[in-house]
Amino acid sequence: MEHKLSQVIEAVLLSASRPIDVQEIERVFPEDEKPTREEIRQALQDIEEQCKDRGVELKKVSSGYRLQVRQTLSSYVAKLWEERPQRFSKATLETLALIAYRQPITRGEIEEIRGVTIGTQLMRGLMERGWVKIVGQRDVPGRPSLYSTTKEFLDYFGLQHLRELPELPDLPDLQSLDMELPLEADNSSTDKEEMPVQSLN
Amino acid sequence: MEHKLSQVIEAVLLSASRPIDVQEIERVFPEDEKPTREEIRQALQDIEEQCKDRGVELKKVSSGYRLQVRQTLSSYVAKLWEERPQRFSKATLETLALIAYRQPITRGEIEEIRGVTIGTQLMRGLMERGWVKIVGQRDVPGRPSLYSTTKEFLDYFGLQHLRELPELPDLPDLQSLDMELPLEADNSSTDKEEMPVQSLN
Amino acid sequence: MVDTKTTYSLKETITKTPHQEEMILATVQGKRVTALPEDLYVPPNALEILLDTFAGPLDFLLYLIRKQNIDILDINVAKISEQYTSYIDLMDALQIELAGDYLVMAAYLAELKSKMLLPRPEEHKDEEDPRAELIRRLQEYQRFKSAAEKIDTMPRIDRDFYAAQAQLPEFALETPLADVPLGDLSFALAEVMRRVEQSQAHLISFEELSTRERMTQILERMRNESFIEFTTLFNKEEGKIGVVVTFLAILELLKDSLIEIVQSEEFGPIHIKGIEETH
Repeated sequence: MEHKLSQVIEAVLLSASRPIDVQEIERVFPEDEKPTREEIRQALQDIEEQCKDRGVELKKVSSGYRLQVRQTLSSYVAKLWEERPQRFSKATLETLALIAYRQPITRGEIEEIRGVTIGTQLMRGLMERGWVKIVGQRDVPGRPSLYSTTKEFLDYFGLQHLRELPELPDLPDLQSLDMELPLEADNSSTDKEEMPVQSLN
Repeated sequence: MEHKLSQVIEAVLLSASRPIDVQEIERVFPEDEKPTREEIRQALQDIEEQCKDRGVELKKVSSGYRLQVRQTLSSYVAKLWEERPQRFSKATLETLALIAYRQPITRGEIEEIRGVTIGTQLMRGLMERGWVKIVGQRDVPGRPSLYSTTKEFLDYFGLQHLRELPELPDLPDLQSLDMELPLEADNSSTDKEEMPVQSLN
Repeated sequence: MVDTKTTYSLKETITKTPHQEEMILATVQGKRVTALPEDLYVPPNALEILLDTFAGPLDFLLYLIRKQNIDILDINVAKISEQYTSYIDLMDALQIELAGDYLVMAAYLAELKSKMLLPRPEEHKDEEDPRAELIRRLQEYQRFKSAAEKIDTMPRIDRDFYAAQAQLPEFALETPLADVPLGDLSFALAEVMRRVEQSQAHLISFEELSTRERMTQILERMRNESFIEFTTLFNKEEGKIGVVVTFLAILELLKDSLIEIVQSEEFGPIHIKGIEETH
């Protein structure tokens, strides 16, 4: 193997948005270079050691390992979010709405309905805000995460239950709303021109 | 300061869902412990150095610095990645190319070169992704919007400047017309005109 | 020459209609077309694919030119125009819906062709070759087509490289983030649903939302307890409706393969558990 085991594991941990367990780490390696569980555990220990001097630390939680920003650094991180009161884009709102009304739902399913791909950043933004969380993984290849809304989401909107969300208006009424949307001005467009989520299956 | 500067910066970079620039790093520090820009740059260099042995690397992109998984480790990470890689239609890519190389440009100008009407959905998709924005209106009748690419567009491709984009090919000369056959690599000597379907996937 | 095999199978497809020796495929310029033009015989679905494959008429023209293996500057407008038009007619005959852009190009080519056919008066001999504009357009388009292809192969995030992110520490925000009125949220969804054609489920009822909420609650609980006794999922205080909602939620989760229901012995307690990963 051209890379050190600990490098691969660090890469895996820092690219996943959830805790990763030893079996999952094992699976990222092709057959002919699979490390033993013992080697993986050793590499995890090495990472823990290396982190001593860094801004993150290795944490073991119930569903696996994750690299986490040191709690003692939280005040700096918080500043980063304070500085930028982010307004939610239309894309974010639509995604949030789909999660609220269709939970639990995978990113792929959201993309399918919206017909537009969703950036990782968008999902992360919703999670950072505490409105959306991962509640599980769908048992299909790739094990996509299932997203749901949180209590904080309901709190924010002053709701006790999801069923208190407004019922969706009927379709006909919505046609008339087109006029108000500046981007909707041109309805002559063909659907072909949308940035398609190409079906890969 | 109880933490090393490089620790704080690493924490900030790993907790943001976007690239972070030097000014933003500066701002996360309270007044009484603000480092100088020079110190921040030095710390960034330290981080870059430390990363040599790690699974991530520091990249400077258009809107700031980003820690990203070493590209040589992508194959491992891809196995874990739950999302389908995004694919873009020819229409989207051509439109994007025109905006990137000819900005600021109007929709009409894009349509003229592409020979195709551009759907609202396509432009909306590009803007929603944050890759394209309206930067003004051309001062002609109808005042059409002028589109340009954004920093996020460059970030997405890991670039710092527009000039890092591949060079726009010259007007093709006769012999070297590189017309990639969309349907198949046609090596047959016959002049048959039928459109091969078999090779389409 | 035409590949006879292809032609044969094509004919089969087209003339499937019984008792019809010669099917009229199309009426082109007053002439009834009963056989497809030999030099462009294409399986019908290839034409549908064609429209998805090419980014537009210029892309398609470039393809035709390349097929002829000729120089773009040496383009025979009459020939290319005829070929292009034949395709268009064919698609029309096969009732393949064609984008207007392709028709506009057909008209443009026809105009060009007629200009080429007309003898140019002596005094206009110095004028530009009528083909020049088309060639320029094709060349210009070709540049950006190549650029688009290059952009497509450029390394990009989430495909060729990945941003590194760590779990956030806990922190309280002092300044609240931007406000989102509830109306915006439902408006946003309504907007999505409007875009989803043929979606019968655009009206989401309160009952459905209760069930979905309960599904989320069960999934959450299963993050901590991987094995839950069935009866503990129900809460008497919620009354009959609560029981029904919980039961529906369990059925939904089961349907989505998100949980399993297990019973270790006959008449023994029923448990639900998360789907185990298969290693």
